[in-house]
Amino acid sequence: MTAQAQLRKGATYQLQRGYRLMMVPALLAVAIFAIVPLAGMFALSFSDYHLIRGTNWEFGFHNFAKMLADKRLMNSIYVMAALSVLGVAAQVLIGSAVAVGLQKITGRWRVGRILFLLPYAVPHVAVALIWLSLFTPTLSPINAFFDVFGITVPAMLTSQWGAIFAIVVADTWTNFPFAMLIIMAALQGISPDLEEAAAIDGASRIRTFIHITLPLLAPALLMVTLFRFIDSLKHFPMIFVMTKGGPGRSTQATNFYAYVQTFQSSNVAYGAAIAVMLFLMAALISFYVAKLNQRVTS
Amino acid sequence: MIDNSRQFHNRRRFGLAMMITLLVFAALPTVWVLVLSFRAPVAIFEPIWESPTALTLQNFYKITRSDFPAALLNSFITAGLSTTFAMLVGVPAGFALAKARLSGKFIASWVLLLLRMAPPVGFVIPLFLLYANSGLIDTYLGLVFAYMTLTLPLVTWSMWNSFAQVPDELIEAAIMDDASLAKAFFLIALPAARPGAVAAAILAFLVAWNDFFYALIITRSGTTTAPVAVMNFISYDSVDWASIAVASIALTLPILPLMALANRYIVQSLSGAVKG
Amino acid sequence: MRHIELKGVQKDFDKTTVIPPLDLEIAKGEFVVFVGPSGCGKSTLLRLIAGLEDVTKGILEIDGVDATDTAPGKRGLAMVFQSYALYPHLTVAQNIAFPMRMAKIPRDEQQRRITNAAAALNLTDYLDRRPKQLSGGQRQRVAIGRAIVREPSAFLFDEPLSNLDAALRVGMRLEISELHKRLKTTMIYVTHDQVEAMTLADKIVVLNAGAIEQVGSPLELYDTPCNLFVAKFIGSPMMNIIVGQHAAVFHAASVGVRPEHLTISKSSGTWTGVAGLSEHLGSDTYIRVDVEGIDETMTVRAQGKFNVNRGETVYISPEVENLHRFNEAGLRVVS
Amino acid sequence: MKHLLSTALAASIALSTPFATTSVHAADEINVLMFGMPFTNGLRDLADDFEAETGIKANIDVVGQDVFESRIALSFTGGTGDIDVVHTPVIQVQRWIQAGWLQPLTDQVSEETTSDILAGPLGAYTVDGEQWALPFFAGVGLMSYRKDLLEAAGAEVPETWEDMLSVAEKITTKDQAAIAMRAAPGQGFNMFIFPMVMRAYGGTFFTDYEGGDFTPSINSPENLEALNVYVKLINDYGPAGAGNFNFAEVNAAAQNGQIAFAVEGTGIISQIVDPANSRFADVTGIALPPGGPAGRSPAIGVHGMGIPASATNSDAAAQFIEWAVSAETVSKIALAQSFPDFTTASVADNPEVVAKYASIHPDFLSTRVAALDLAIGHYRPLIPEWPTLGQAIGESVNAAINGLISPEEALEQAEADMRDILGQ
Repeated sequence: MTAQAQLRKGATYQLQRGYRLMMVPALLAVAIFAIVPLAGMFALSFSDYHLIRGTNWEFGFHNFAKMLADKRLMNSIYVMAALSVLGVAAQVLIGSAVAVGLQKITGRWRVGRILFLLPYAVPHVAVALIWLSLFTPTLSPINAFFDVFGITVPAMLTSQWGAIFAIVVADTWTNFPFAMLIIMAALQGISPDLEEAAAIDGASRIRTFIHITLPLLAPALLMVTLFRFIDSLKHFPMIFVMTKGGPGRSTQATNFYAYVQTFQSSNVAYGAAIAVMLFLMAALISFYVAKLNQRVTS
Repeated sequence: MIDNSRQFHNRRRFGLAMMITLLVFAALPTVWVLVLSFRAPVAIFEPIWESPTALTLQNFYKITRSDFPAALLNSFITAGLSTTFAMLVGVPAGFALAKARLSGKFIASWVLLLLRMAPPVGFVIPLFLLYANSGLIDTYLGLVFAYMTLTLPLVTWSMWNSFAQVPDELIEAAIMDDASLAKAFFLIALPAARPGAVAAAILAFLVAWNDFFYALIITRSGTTTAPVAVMNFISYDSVDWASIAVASIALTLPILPLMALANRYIVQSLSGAVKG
Repeated sequence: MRHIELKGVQKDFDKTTVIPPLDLEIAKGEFVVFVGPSGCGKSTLLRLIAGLEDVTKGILEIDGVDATDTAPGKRGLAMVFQSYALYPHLTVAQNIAFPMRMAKIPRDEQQRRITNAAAALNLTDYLDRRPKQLSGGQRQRVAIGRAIVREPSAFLFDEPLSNLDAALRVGMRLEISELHKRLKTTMIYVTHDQVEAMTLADKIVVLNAGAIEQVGSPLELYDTPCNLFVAKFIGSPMMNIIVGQHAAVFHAASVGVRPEHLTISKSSGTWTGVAGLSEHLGSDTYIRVDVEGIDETMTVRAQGKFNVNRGETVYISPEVENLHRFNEAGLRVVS
Repeated sequence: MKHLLSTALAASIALSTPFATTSVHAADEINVLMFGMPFTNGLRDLADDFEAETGIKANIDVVGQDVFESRIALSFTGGTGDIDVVHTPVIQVQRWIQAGWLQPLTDQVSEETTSDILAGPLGAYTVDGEQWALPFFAGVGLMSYRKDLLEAAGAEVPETWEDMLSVAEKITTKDQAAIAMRAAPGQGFNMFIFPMVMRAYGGTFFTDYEGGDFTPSINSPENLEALNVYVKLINDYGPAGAGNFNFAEVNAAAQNGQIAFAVEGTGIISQIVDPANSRFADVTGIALPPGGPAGRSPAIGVHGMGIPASATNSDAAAQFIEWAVSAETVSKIALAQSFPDFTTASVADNPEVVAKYASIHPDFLSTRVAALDLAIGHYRPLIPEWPTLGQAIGESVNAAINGLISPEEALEQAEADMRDILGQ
C-alpha cells in the first residue's frame, strides 16, 4: 500500500493501522531484549574491556586486527567447520533415512515413531552428559559389551577426531529427529501418484528416488541443512560438558572459543569481537534462508 | 520375475536392517539412562550383566532431597512464562506481518531469523551488565526476558509462516462481515492457524526449557534452572552419574507428552512451510 | 433510483494506475455484471466498492452518501468470494451465523434466519458439517447463505462460479438468478465469462485495462457494441471482423458481422470462400470459411443441418442491416 | 565512531540504572556461593545451625565447578553484590585481589579464629599484609598403591618417578593397567598433577619465581624429561582412555581394580582406600607421591572463603566465615562427610575425627601431614595470571599426552602462550 493511500485515511486505513498496532509490542520487545544487547555486543567488540587487565575505554579495531593473526581462532573455525559439516550431513542423512523408512510403516507400529522422536525431547545438557557417560571407557556399556569379546573400544575423547566424532554423534542423536520431522512433512506433500507413474514407466526405485522424490524434497532438505548449519555454529553445551574444548584445543569451536576468551581469559572485548564475527556469519546465512522463505511468506 | 522378487526381498531385508540399526542408535542412550538411574552407586562402574540385581530406587529418592526439584520448578516457571509472553506478543505480530501491506517485509524476516540464530555468547555480557544494574540477576523476570530473545523471533517467524497459509480472503470475508480486526484475528485467523500456533508454543517452550547458557550466567540459587542444576552433580572430586541419569529423565519427561501431542501439529505446520 | 455511484474513481498500486478515473452508476435492485478479460481490473473495481481496497482518487457514494472512507463492514454490502472463504473451523450453521454474531443480532432471530436460508439453499441437512465435508456446490451455497442472512443492500460476487465444474456452474447460475428475482437486491457480479454475463445481467459493464468500454443491457451490447473490443468480447462464437477492401465497400475501417447474420450457400453469394471445419450442434451448424481477400477465417451459422465438405467452394452473404461498422479508432460508426 | 560506540555501550550498560536496586536481599540474610566438594556439601547441611546461632539466614548455594567459574567472573565485575561469601580456590585468589574483587577481612576475623588455622594454608591468603580469605581445605598429593599387585610383581613401593616407570612396566599386562593420573586439560586438572613430576625433576614455571623473575622457563630440559615420563606413564601404563582422565575416572579406575597406582589429591585417595567405597580397599596402601632428582613436591590445593568487594552484608559474611572454619563446625563436617582435608588445627584433637579416619586407613592422617610438610605454597604459581597460564599449559600438556603434538612442541607452545599471556 502506498504512502498516498495511507494519507488518505481511506477504508482500509484503519485496518492497516490495526495491523501496525499489532506489531508494536513485538517491535518494542525486540528493541529492548535483542537490539540493546546486540548494540552492547558491537560496542564491546571495539572496546578494550578486560576483566583483569583493566579497561581504558579506548575504542578501535584492535580486536579485529588481533583476530587476523590469532592461530587459535583459525583452529576454532576449522573445528567449527568440521563439527558443522559432519553433524549436519549425518543429521540430514539419518533424518531422511528414518523418514523414508517410517513412511513405509503403517498400522499400530506407527506408534514406534515416538522412539525416533524421543531424542529431540532430551535437553542438550542431558544429551551431552548421557553421551559423555557412553564415551567414558570405565563407565560405558559399549566398552563393557565389546570387552566381553576381547575387543577394546578406543577412548574417543582423547584424540582430536575421536572427540569431534563424539560431539557429532551426540549432536546427531538429538537433532536428527528435527530433520526427520521436516522431511516427513515434505514426503507427505509428495503425491504417491508421481512415484507410481514412474514405476509404471519402468523406472527403478533408485532412479525414481533420484529423479522424482529427491528434487521434490530438495527445498525441505535445503531448509533443514541451513537451519541445522546455523544452529551448529552455536555449539555450546556439548563442548562445555563433553570435552571442555579438549583434548588440547581440538574441539574449541569458535563459539566456545569466544566463551573461553570471555570467561576464562577475562578478555571480554575480544570475546565480543569473535561473537560479532559469528553474528556476521549467521547474518549472511540467514539472509539466504530469508530469501528462500520469501516465497512462503509473501 | 523370480529374480525381481528376490531383489525385492533383499532390499526389504536391507531396509529393515538399516531401520533396526537406526532404532538401536536412537534408543540405546535412553535405555542406558534408565539402567543407570536404577543402578546402585557401588555397582555403577560394573557392566549390568555382572551384577544384574544391584538395582535400587535410592537414586530417585536421593534426588528428591536435593536442589534439583526446585530447579525443575524454576525451569517450568521460566519456560512457561517466556512461552506465554512470546506467544502474546509474537502471534499478533506474526499475523500482522503475514497480512499487512508493508514494505520491508524481507528485512523483517531477515532480522527475525538473525535474532533466532545469533550467538548468545555475545548477547549475554551486555545483558548481564544491564541486569546487574537493574536487579534482574537471579529473577524469573530476568531469565524470562533473556529467553524472549530466543522465543520471540521463533514464535513470530513461525506464526508469520502459519498465517501466510491462511487465505487472505478469510480475513477479508470477516472484515466484510463487519468483524473488527481483533475479532477477525481471534475468531477466524487464529483458529485457522491453530496447528501452527500449537507447534510454535511447543517449540518455544522447548527452546527455553533447553537453555543452558543464559541460565548459567544470569541465575543464582534462587532461579537456577534444571539444565544448570544437573551440572551440580559434577563436583570437585566426583561425578554422580546415577543422579545425572535420574535428572536427565526428569528433564525429559515433561517434554515427552508435549512432543507426542504436538508431533502431528509440528509436521502439519512444518509441511506448509516446506511445501511453499 | 441510484444505489451505488462511482465518481471519478481512480486506483493506483504504488505508481501504476490500474483503474483510470471512472464513473459508474448502479441502480437499486439492478443485477450488474463486470466482465472483461483477466487482469482488466474488474475484481479491483469490486474490491473498491467493497472497501477492501482504498480509492486513490474520486468518490464512492452509496445511497447518495459519500462512503469512500467507510469501513467495509459498515457499507451494508455482502461479498461472496471466488474461493468461498468459508471459515474452516466453523460448522455451516456457525459460518452462516458469523455476520449476525458480528451485528449482535439476537440468538433466536439468528436461528430463524439460518433455518430460512438453509431451507432456501438446500443446506438443512448439512448445518452441522464443516466446510471440508461439503462439495463445491454446497460450499458455494453456504457462502451465499452467509451473505443473505445479513440482509445486505447489495451482494458482491467475485467470480463465484469459476471453481465449479461446467454442469454445476449452469445450475448455480440459475440459482443466483432466481435469488435475485426473489430478493430484488442489488447485485454486482464479476466474471470473465461473457455467457454468465449475458444470462445473468440486467446491466453489463465491459472493462478493459481498468477502463469501462461500454455499459448497457446484454442485448444493447450484443446489438450495438460501441467499439471493436466489445464487439469481439460479447457473443459466442465471436463476431467476424473484416478489414481492408471488403470493409471499405461499407465505408468503414472494419466491419463486424455475427455468424448468425451470414447466410451460406453452395451456389451464390456476396463473398466466395472455401469451407473448412463444420461443427454440427443439431439445431445449428457452424461452418468455418476462408473467404478470398479476408485474412481471418470466418464463422458462419446455418440453421439446422447443413452439409458441406471440407475444401468445397461456398458463397456467403452478410445481412447488410445487421452489419457493425467501425472507424479506424475502432469506434462504432453510426449510420 | 568512537563517540557513537561509547554512547551505545554506556546506554546498554546503564539504561536501567534508575531502577537499580541497592540491595539484592535482606540485611539478616547472606548468599554463599561454593562449589561442590565434601566440605561445602557438609556446610550446606549445617545452614540451619548457623541461623539458630546467629539469626542470620545463609543461602548456601553449592554448584558445579564449571557453573561456579562462569558465574563469579561476571558477578564480580558487574558488582552485582549478590554474593556475600565466595569460595576462594587459592590459585585464583591472586587474580581476584589484583582485580579488586575481594575485600580484606583482616579486621573482621578474630585472632582466636586465625590462630587455630594451619599456618601454611592461612599464609596462602595473606597478601600485602592483609588477610583475604580463611582456608577450610588443604588437599595434598598422595599415592595409593595395591599391595597385592606389587607383591605379585615382586616390586617395592616406588620412591621416585624413575622407580615408578620400572614398577609400572612389571605390573602392566593386557588386563591390568599400572597407573592413572589426571590428564584432562585444565589448571585444576592435569596441572594439579603434572607439576609433581615437573618439580621432582627440578623443573619450574619461571626462571626465578621467588626472586621475582617471571620469565617463562617451561621449555626447559628438566620439564621435557618430566613431561616424557608423565606422557609415558599415562599412555603406556594407563588404562584405555587414560589420556583424558580426570579425577572421577581415576577414582573409578582405582575402585574397580583397573590400576595399581593412583597419584591424586587426598579427597580421591581417601575414597580409594575407604572400604565403604572400594572393594580393593583392604589391599591398598598409602604413600607419598614419587619424587626425583630435585626431591619430592606433593601437589597442594587450598580452598577458602572470602568476601567479594561488592558484598552488601560483609559483617554477617565475616561472621559466617568464622563460624564455618570453627573447630565445632569443621568437626561436624569431618564426621558427616569424607573430609580429611581440614585446616583447622584443633579438629585433629577431636578423638571421634581421628578414630573415623584411622578406621578408613591407619596411615591416612599421618601420610597427609607428612605430605603437607613437604608441599611448597607456590606449587602452582600464586600470580594473577595463573588461571589463564595453567589453562594454556594444561591444553598443551594434554595435547602431548594424546599425541597431537610432540612433548617438545607442547612445551614450546606452552612457553609461547605464557609469553603471550604475560605480555612479554
